[in-house]
Amino acid sequence: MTAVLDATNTRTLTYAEAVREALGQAMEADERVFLLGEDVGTYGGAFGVTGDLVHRFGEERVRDTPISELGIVGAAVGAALAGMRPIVEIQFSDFTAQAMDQIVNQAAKIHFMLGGAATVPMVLRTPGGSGTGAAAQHSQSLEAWFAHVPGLKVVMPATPADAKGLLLAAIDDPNPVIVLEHKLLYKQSGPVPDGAERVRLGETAVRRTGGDVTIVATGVMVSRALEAAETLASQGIQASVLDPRTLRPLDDQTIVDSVTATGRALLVQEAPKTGGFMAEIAARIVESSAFGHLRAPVARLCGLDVPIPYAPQLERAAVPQVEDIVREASELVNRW
Amino acid sequence: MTAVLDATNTRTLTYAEAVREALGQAMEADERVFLLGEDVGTYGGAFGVTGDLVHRFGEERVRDTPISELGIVGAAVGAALAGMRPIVEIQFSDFTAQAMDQIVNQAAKIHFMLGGAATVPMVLRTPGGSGTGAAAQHSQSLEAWFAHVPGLKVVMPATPADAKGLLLAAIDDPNPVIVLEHKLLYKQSGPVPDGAERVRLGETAVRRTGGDVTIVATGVMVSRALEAAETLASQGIQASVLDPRTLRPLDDQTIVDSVTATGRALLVQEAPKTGGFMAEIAARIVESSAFGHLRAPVARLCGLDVPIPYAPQLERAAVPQVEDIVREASELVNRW
Amino acid sequence: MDLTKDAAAARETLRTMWTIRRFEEAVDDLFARGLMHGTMHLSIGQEAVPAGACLALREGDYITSTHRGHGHCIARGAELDAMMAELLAKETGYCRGRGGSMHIADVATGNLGANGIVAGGVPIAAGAGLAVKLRGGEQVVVSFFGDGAVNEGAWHEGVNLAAIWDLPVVFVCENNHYGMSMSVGRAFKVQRLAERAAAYGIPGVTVDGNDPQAVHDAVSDAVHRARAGQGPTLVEAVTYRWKGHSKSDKNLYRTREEIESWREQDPIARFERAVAGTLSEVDIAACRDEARDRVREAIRTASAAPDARADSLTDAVYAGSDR
Amino acid sequence: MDLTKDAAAARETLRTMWTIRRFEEAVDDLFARGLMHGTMHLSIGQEAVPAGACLALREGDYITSTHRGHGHCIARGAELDAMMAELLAKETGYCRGRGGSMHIADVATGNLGANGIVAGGVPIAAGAGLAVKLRGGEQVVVSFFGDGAVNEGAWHEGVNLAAIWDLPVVFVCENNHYGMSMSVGRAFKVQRLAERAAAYGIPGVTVDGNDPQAVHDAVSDAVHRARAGQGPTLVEAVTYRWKGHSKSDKNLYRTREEIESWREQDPIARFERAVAGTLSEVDIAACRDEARDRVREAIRTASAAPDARADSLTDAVYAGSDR
Ligand SMILES: Cc1ncc(C[n+]2csc(CCOP(=O)(O)OP(=O)(O)O)c2C)c(N)n1
Ligand SMILES: Cc1ncc(C[n+]2csc(CCOP(=O)(O)OP(=O)(O)O)c2C)c(N)n1
Ligand SMILES: [Mg+2]
Ligand SMILES: [Mg+2]
Repeated sequence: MTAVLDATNTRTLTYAEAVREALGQAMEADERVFLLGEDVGTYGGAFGVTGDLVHRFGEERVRDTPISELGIVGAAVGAALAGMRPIVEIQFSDFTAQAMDQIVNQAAKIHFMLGGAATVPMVLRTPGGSGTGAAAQHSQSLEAWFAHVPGLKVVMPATPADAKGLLLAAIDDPNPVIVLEHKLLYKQSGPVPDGAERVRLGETAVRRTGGDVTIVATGVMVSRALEAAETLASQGIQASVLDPRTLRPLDDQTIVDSVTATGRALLVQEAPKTGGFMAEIAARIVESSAFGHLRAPVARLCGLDVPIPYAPQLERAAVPQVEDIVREASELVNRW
Repeated sequence: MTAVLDATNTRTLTYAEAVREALGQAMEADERVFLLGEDVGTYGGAFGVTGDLVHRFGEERVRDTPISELGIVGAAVGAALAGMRPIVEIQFSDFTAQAMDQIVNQAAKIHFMLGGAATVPMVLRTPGGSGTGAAAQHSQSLEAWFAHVPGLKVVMPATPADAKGLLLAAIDDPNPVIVLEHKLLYKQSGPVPDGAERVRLGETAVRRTGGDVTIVATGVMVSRALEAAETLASQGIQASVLDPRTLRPLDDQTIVDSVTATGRALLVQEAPKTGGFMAEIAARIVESSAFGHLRAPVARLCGLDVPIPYAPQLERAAVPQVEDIVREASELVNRW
Repeated sequence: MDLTKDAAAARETLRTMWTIRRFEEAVDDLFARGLMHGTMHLSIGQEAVPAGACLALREGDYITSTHRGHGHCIARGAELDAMMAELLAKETGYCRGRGGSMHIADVATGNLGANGIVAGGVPIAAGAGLAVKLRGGEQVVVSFFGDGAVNEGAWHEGVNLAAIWDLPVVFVCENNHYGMSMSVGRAFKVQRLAERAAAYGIPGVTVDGNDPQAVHDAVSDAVHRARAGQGPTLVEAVTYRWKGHSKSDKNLYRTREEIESWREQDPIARFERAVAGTLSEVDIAACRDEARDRVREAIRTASAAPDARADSLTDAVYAGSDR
Repeated sequence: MDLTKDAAAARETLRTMWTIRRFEEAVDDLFARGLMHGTMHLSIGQEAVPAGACLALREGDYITSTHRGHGHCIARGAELDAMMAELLAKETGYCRGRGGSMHIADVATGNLGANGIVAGGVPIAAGAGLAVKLRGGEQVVVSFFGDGAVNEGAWHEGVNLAAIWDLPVVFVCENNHYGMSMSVGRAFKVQRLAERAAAYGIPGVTVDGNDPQAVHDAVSDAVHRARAGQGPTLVEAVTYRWKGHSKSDKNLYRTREEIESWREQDPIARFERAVAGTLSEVDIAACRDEARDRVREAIRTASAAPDARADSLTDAVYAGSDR
């Protein structure tokens, strides 16, 4: 399902390294591309993602900023309008709250509001998610906000290869693209092509195929779903695992096809359940032709409707774990 | 279904007047209650809602602020923490984008983050919606953002009586409550009790009962759904019309009960479809016991996935109109 | 440049101010007659600021504008009929009827957009300045905003970025004494908003915003500094808005006398008196007539144009991939 | 008050500084040994600021704190065991294990919360000040924040609100030269951050943040003004953070020499020298020991407490209705 066609050489990289490689390749290929954000230079990024890029491209193009998220994103909007290809890093996705005006009221709408006379080709990269003990203001999963905004594209890479390929596609895109990375994934490794192959936005990846239940998962939940699927297989339950990868535009057809085949859908996200993006996927499924093929109610397994707590045992309880996925999926299959 | 039990006297007021009456009564009853916002004083509010309150309560308690939404909401958070009951007006709900940090990262989370040691009893009132030619940055319907945030309560009054009663309940509430009013409703009239009767948060109102289809609608779509229901009735289709009134907490049981009875659900919102709150309602329905009673796929009728355009004919095309509701509902009933 | 002594400059300044005035009077009238939709923010009385400021710019330079942006758009050289068509919700409007007054812009003249968000254009201007700097260009960005915008966080952050990076941006504050109903006296504890420049380590200057010459001089100096790589400047132009903030304004927060006293300082009448030695009565009348005629013609052309089409709304949200 | 001459004050100041130091050293150690979760921002080297500032406050006064907030919490009189329990994710912690280091607060002592959001507490402080003013109270609010916070929009908006409404707020900037890796020299074009006060029409003063006396004097003056209804003040306390920004910091952005030179200006050692005429060696050692013992005791008590319970998470999100 990936658009990577001729990846000549594939190495093992971490997700963070894959992001860095994409940034470096994009900057090499196009001098309009530059990075800005808090501590992206010498510090190498709060999560070490930009790393040594400042040494390769200099402080002008790998630009440390003061702590002013609204200003930084606004500066990216202006630079994009004036012909550049800025890539903003926001240290934690929680701080996009500071910049929502420039993201939503400006970047997302300018192309439309100006009747197509201008474009805002910018990328905003930012890590979401819990699991590091950083508590309620540093652990949110806010993809549903962005996915609700016409004019934005929203990407959630779940593997190192996608972290690279989707980011390269996002940088190419003439629209503002929000790339939601995940803190816990940064250190995960996987095969990554060394070339600058793009992974097209808007294609759901089928990570695993099984006939009993379709598990749709995003972000860090993709690897948990795959792990759960192995356990389920050992129990005789065959699960398909689908990773939408881009929430906007959403390739819902691949999801509908899978659910049509399995008749059961388990939708897994880290974000709190109420109003989360999996509600949208649930709605798409029941609006679609898959409706007539459903053998069970559509089930969501999501984060609790709570802010992320600090204590490790509480933090763990607040979001789906592998065993929760196993339990819900087998319940779905065994009961219906 | 409303909690108004002994409304001794009921007069006809506009929605804006009803809001103002609630504000006045709350300020009279409790000196901790005060208002702050841009132009809420002498100007009387951008939509005239606060009107003459500054003359009744003075400039200290009806406090004009500079144009600084983040600061204003933050000031409300601080005042609430220090024992007051602030009510903030944000002129257009679009400008909550400026204040998202204080709304989401502060107000919503402080009670939880501090282990219950503090509360943030504040209300944020703000009008959403299109229909006035104010274009993309002044016409959004952002309820889905807030409804996704644990720690917030979210209210969307659709009638003058609810505008008053729900606001009074919101002011009582020890939690931060977002009250999303609607520009087009401000001038609509309806019966309003003169006493300070509360309408409890978290109770879906059944505005009309019919056995063929359940129409769930929010905000300005409630009156459109009721109008559509009349037309449908003349075509022999009996619709129930449900108004959730509070999205968080959501009384989904009343919705589930109605859909169980009718077997068909049409969910109508003004906000763009993708990621909107009606996705959540669709998911709740198909997760519930109503699933087995569904005679048709759950259908959503929503705003187009576009920023709101300026031109009147475009603006009208961007969000559901009465005739669209009639068409979708009769299609749902006739086809399934 | 002495706008009052140089006949060509005098004519251009006068023509620009009259065009803004006549355009907005026409808009006011169309609106009152129910022929125009939405809301309008008119800059009548403030024409000297865009006229004086934009004369300091070259082709290729950028501006960011505001909700009260007709004047900036016109002063930068936009076509009146495409502007009028936009306000009349026509397919031929600058934004194809999708933006209206609050988003009007002629991108071809470097106008990056009016903005419905107070101070929304300020960080955007810094970003455009950053683009220029990264490319090693000589362009300059003028960011217009009102007094009310100066208290927004976006303003603070945008100005600071421009300051620390020495970006070629000129911040032009149109201090018309009020942000909606909030007077500068109530919203600020400083006397002059230009005092805030010091907080960012950049020069700040306050000028008579009803005098195009004063505005022009200050903005020219600032543009010169910016082009020379010396960074941004804050120019505060003190002026007054004659009309209500928008259509919902009952003017309860200011007195008739105050409004009257400022009408007596009409920037156009003042400038006509100032150029009396340079331009003849006939010349001056010609400027006036030309403005009137251009606006009339714009209304005619725009009115005849097709209405904006609702059929391709969703296609218009995203730009097509360019690679 | 002369903190070096008054024996009781000298003792209290020293004890507070040592308690902060010992508490944070213990936390650093627990963290390094994998016994503590999450991330930590230590204020070692900066103890003179909270110690000097909080001594100027009374019961009933409020503070807002930051991500680097242990010192403020301690200086305001919080219980060490409830603090330690919070960091150790215990049910007996101030936040019942839900907040951790970045949200630590003893609300009973007027601490409205540490804050994981840079500048998040600044508008909140203005709001608390507004509450005091509306009630006609005499309380004061001290808002602590770092140099980096001063470039946030929230800071600008919060300070301006306090200024125009003459709110009883003291803004205390802990200028430790860096916001994470961003030096003040790169993030600002002003020399002293206190210069920014003028933009809001309020007094601004820069003091030696490694001298509790200097901090105390400046904050006391500001508190006095605030209580007298004369509005806010910006106090910039220049200091230095010895440790990395947080656990992920490799200190690439500053030199060993720079760190060393600031360690030589250790505020505690300096203060011990300054009080040598007032307190005996024994007295000073007693302060030190007391701090060490209290921290040890806190670790013991906290370690023995039950872990935070995951069973009532969703109930904890909303406060119950109080009417
Ligand atoms: C962020 C934001 N807050 C509030 C508004 C509503 N509003 C529109 S214009 C205006 C006043 C702006 O004042 P100023 O900046 O002085 O410009 P002027 O209208 O005087 O030209 C306000 C409050 C807005 N459009 N955007
Ligand atoms: C809004 C926001 N942006 C960024 C961060 C990440 N961050 C946490 S602390 C910090 C540096 C703060 O610097 P300063 O205000 O000087 O305080 P210090 O850490 O030096 O005490 C940064 C960038 C944050 N927590 N909140
Ligand atoms: Mg103004
Ligand atoms: Mg600092």
